[in-house]
Amino acid sequence: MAVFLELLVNGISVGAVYALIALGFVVIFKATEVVNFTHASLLLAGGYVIARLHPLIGFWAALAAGIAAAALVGALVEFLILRRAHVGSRGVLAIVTIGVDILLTTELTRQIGTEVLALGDPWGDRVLHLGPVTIAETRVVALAVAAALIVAFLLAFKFTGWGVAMRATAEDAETAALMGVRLGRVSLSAWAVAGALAAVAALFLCVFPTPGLDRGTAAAAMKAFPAAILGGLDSTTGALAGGLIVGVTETLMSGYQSELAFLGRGIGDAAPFLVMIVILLLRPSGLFGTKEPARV
Amino acid sequence: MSEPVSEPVSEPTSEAATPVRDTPTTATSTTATPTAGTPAPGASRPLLAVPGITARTLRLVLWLAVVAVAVAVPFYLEGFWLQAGLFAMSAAIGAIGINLLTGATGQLSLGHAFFLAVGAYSYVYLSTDLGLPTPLAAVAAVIVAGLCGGVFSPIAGRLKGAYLGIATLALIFVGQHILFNAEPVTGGFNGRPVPPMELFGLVFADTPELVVLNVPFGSLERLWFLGIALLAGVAVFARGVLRGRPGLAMNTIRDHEIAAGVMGVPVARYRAGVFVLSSMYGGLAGVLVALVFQQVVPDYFGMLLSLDYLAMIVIGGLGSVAGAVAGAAFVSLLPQLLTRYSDALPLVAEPGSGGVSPAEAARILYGAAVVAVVLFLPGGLAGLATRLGRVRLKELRWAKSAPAPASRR
Amino acid sequence: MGKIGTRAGVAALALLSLAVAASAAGCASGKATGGGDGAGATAGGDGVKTGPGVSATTITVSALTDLTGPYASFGKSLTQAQQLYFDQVNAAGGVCGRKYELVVRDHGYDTQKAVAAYTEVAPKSAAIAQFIGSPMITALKQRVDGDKLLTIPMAWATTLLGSRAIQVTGTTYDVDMINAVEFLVKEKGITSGDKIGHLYFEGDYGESSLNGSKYAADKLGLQIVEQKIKATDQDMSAQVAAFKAAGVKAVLVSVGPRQTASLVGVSLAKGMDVPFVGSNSAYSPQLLPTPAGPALLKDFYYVSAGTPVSVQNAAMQRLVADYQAKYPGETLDSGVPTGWSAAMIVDEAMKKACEAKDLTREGVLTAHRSQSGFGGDFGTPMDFTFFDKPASRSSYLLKPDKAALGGAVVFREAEVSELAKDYPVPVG
Amino acid sequence: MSGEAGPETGGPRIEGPRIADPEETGGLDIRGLEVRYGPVRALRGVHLSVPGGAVAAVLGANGAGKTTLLRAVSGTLRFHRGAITSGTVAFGGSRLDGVPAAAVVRRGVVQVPEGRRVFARMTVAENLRAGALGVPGRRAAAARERVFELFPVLAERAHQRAGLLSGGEQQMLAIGRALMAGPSLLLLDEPTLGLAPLMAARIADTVRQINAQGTSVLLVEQNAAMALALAERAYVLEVGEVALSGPAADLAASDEVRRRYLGVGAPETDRPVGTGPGPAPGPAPDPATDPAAEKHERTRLARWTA
Repeated sequence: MAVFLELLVNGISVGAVYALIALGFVVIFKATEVVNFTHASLLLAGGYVIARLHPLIGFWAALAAGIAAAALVGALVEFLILRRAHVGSRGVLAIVTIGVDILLTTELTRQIGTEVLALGDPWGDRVLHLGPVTIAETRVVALAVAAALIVAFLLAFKFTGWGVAMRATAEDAETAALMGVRLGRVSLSAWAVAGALAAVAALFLCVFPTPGLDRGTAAAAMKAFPAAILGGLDSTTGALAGGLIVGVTETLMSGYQSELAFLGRGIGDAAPFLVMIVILLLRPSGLFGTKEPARV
Repeated sequence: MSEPVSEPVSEPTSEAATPVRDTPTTATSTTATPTAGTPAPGASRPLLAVPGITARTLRLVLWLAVVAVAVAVPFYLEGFWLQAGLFAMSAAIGAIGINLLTGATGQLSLGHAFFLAVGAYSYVYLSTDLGLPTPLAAVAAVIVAGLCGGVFSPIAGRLKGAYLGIATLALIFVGQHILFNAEPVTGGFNGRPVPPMELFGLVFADTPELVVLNVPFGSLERLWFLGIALLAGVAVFARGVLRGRPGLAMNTIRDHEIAAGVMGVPVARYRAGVFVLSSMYGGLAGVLVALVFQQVVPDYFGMLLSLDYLAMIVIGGLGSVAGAVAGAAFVSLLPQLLTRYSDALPLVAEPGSGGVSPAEAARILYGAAVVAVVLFLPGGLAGLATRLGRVRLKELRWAKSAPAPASRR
Repeated sequence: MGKIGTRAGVAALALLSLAVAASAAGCASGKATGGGDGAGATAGGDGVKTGPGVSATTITVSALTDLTGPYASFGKSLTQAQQLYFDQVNAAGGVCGRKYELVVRDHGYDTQKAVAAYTEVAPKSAAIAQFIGSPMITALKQRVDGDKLLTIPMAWATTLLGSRAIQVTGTTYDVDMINAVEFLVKEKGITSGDKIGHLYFEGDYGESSLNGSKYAADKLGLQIVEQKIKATDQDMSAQVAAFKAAGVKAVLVSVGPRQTASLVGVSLAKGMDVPFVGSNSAYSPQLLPTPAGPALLKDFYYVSAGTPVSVQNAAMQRLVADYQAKYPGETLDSGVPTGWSAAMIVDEAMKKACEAKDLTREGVLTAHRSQSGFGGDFGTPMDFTFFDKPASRSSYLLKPDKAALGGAVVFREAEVSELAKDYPVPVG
Repeated sequence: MSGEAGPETGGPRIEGPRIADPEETGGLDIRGLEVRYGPVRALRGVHLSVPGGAVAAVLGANGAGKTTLLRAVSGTLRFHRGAITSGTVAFGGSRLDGVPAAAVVRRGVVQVPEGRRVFARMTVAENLRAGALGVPGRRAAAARERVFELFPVLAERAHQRAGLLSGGEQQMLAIGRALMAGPSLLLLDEPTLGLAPLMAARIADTVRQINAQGTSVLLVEQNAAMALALAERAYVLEVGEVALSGPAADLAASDEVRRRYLGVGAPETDRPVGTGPGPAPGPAPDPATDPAAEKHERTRLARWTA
């Protein structure tokens, strides 16, 4: 039982980080219906700025700079590329974001080179002991931050003009435009927000229990894909739920891999995708996603 | 209100003679801008007098040249180029498949690499373990890939857009898990050696030795012809699909799914069917790439491969066979060219010297190509080629009052 | 062209194709038989038989490396060290009256690029002094064997054994792990009945290692708790939880440096204070400045047949000095001596082949396989006379050290454990 | 009439007196408008004007280009891969063609889209708020008062999800939402489509009321009787061209219009005959599509499905 608890708590804490990444996908998808593969490089960009600046200006200032930088990169990608891409389908735009991601990731990994960069966070490798269970402080913070951000987004979507514009655009972009919503601004702001979220996620992805930022960090963004999808690509609550489900599934499957040997060793990585498929078969728009309206 | 009847409100414009509804001829004339790239014989108006002959002649000369080059290549180029060419051919076959799915039908798939894996591993398993003759094993491998696509098609038919795209990611991760773990079939992380194809007594391997016209014909030279034949066959087939009624239905599903349904296109069946067809193309690409590799290893069939395929069709041109081939050639040859000629290229630094290495330059160029094509070159490389060279030919065809081909994008 | 029907067109096409093909033969393209392709040995002016990659003035040696993928840092060290080696040999007059030329191809840990690069360089190379990536070498193993091209893989899985042309240097991962288990039993108080965790990568690196640890555990009455991960996994919390739950007394580590750092860090933070012993690919000095550094310094060791750069012998000190002079500011990791000694293996084979006046591939292989007591300055002595067993069975135990050059010092001198001596190495 | 024949040779048409110059009255003025969806031309040589404070109606069958006309004004053609290829659209003397949809709203031209298209997942109040996003916040409160006055039912249901409203209520919400931006010109696309006659009459009353408060209205309707009763001036679109135009009362009296749009007269000439591309036979097109854009594809598809 203690093992199960330990794994569960670990899974939830990993899931919080996935949720933060997934939230970035969700914000962009909500506003533009684009699946953003550039998210991996936004992560890398945010993490890189934090890693490079923290020895110079301190952790918190570096964090702020990293968030700002990633937001800027996100906004630039939207403004310089996606806005100008005249393509028929969102699928093609998704492929464009793959192209942008390749560009950015190649350059950023070239900058990072072969180093492993620490982010200079104040939590270090401290852990909290909750009865028989231990959990890294960074992960507790991540969980709190993810929950806070998701609540903040829920409130913002409900009560601010930006949120109403975003929801209106998400539901029906053309009608939103007819109401005077400036779609360009909505999508620009969504990209900037997603960039900022990516930087926050990068922080928690690169601190303890992982050793730091390096060229492989971006790969973790992949795990947030099933999280975002199974929660529902347009749902903030879904991002949290999806992140937690992926985190818990992965951790439990890894932790019990000896018992699950018949599924093959290393099932932890494939498991979230299997869960995702099952959920999509039952609910094609994810757990909390809105059914894609029949639009012609 | 004193003058109840009078002149029409709309004044005739200079284009008044043009009917409102476009006939194919006028549709072309809006896009057709005669350019310098047109071959000389077709460049002048008078040819319209004998449009059929001229157009056919031009096409014939073109294809003649293509075939001649394709046949001559193994006699001149060294193994590196042949292998690069074979990778490009395999990529082209796979890219045609995903272009049917993503380009023509609008279904995003990130799982194409999985079907390549199915094709490659099935070929090995069927020919080695089950002892099927290799050509039969290859055909069966393609069918197995199609079956796998069919198994996934309930999902493919149900999901669309982003959801389908990411659901297909699952194929990659789950697929690789199986490749690594189902050792009796897949050989685990080591993969398995690929038995050479044997067709009408000809073995596609280095032994027994074969010398054709004084040139030693090793496996690559022999495979070259197999690759050309396969590519030509599947390209013609895909072109038929795209230009026929299925292609029209696919495009309608992509552009206006509900309208397609209203018009009686069995949307779900089509989506599933195209998924299966695209999987079979992937499977065939996998068989060819396995024959070239001579050993299948699980690492190869990862997500990067899938992303490469998407980049290919965007760069080449969505929804067209020529686009898929052009994009495949671009994406698979670029890194090899850059690596090979890194010494001579001013912008590319020697590996390890700290500058932009060839591999990085290739990735940057190919990322940039995806972006540039979408921003500046709608229609991709194939669209560019069409604009530069084929305009006249098309016009000639239409001048013959043949029905317009289905819109290809 | 006039009126040409489809049939006529096809006929013309066929004719033209034939004409082109015929002209290919007629004009004797570079590929025509005898044009230098293939293994036809030719005697040079100096009476030395030469094969592909050897001309009257140069010997071309290739490096298929990873400078842009996951092993970029290792690949860079290897490549620079080898460049340094061949430069020095050339400066000293070269070998057999010829200068070395090192052709470097970066495949970025991509199988297709590696296969393509091999196809490009193999016909013009006399040897491959470095080939990174087990999956890549595995994919090409048959061809390398068929090409009789002396190849030094930079991977130590047993699957690479069994080919006359492929020379795995030093120990294989399984031998290292056997030595590691014996070290744990001897010096870390592990006794029969205890459980030992083994965290390993999917793939032949991890699974070769696992073979070794399982063999040793079986012989010593220990129990291995397996945890397999992928290279993309970064956070080892779940694995630590599993190890902790199983009550392991020590952990073997056959993963990448990042995973090692996470594993060791999380274990200590969660109060699982046990010794860790890693394979030689599990550690990188670049981890020491990160927050995981202190944990690694505490009770982590790694096993290697190569000596660390901090070792106090003349050859190593000269290498370090030369390397730092040529590449100031570059990381000095285990790749430097490893790359250097691989280059040396190639060089020795060439020298021996030259003595025999046979620089054909067969000649180089024969020369190489005649050496039974190679090296010693940069690692344990190696025996190249067989190719179905590791060249060495003795490994050093190294320990991270912040102050040391290269971030590691020898903790225990090289030893062959009793078990490793008799261990039947699986081949292929 | 035959689409191929062109207006010069066409059938009967009615001509009213030249209307007042819209530039002087601050109205809408469309000249020589041509719109294409890729290779398909949906509108050609359309001249149309709505003087300030007036109500104008556009009649026509499905596929005649009515919705396209509104899209050209509201700047939403690009959502359907369409573009103005020649001609101008001006409002109050400044050009609207090429102006993004949001900017058109800021110039006082607001469209109520066909099929209402309320934001179903948002509440009524949020829908109204969305309508005011294009204008400064101060004006929103006053505008909301005006909307609630016009449609008291919206005030009652302010916190209900818009998707749960009845069709008529949704239409009210759609109109109310558009009024939140305080438009000088309201573009109404088939506001009575699919509504019960009683509800349609209420909507007509509301349009009259809105107009009385000083907002010009350009009304696109298939319900010709209602449209002609509301409007001062009317235009009949056929296959992308203005076939008839004139004072609404004159059009209502014309045989042609009576026969073809008011359902009076010989039924067999119900539709344009000859080669003109009326709506294709077969299932009804989806309301949100512009049939003109689909036209050529559908004719080919009709073959395909046969």
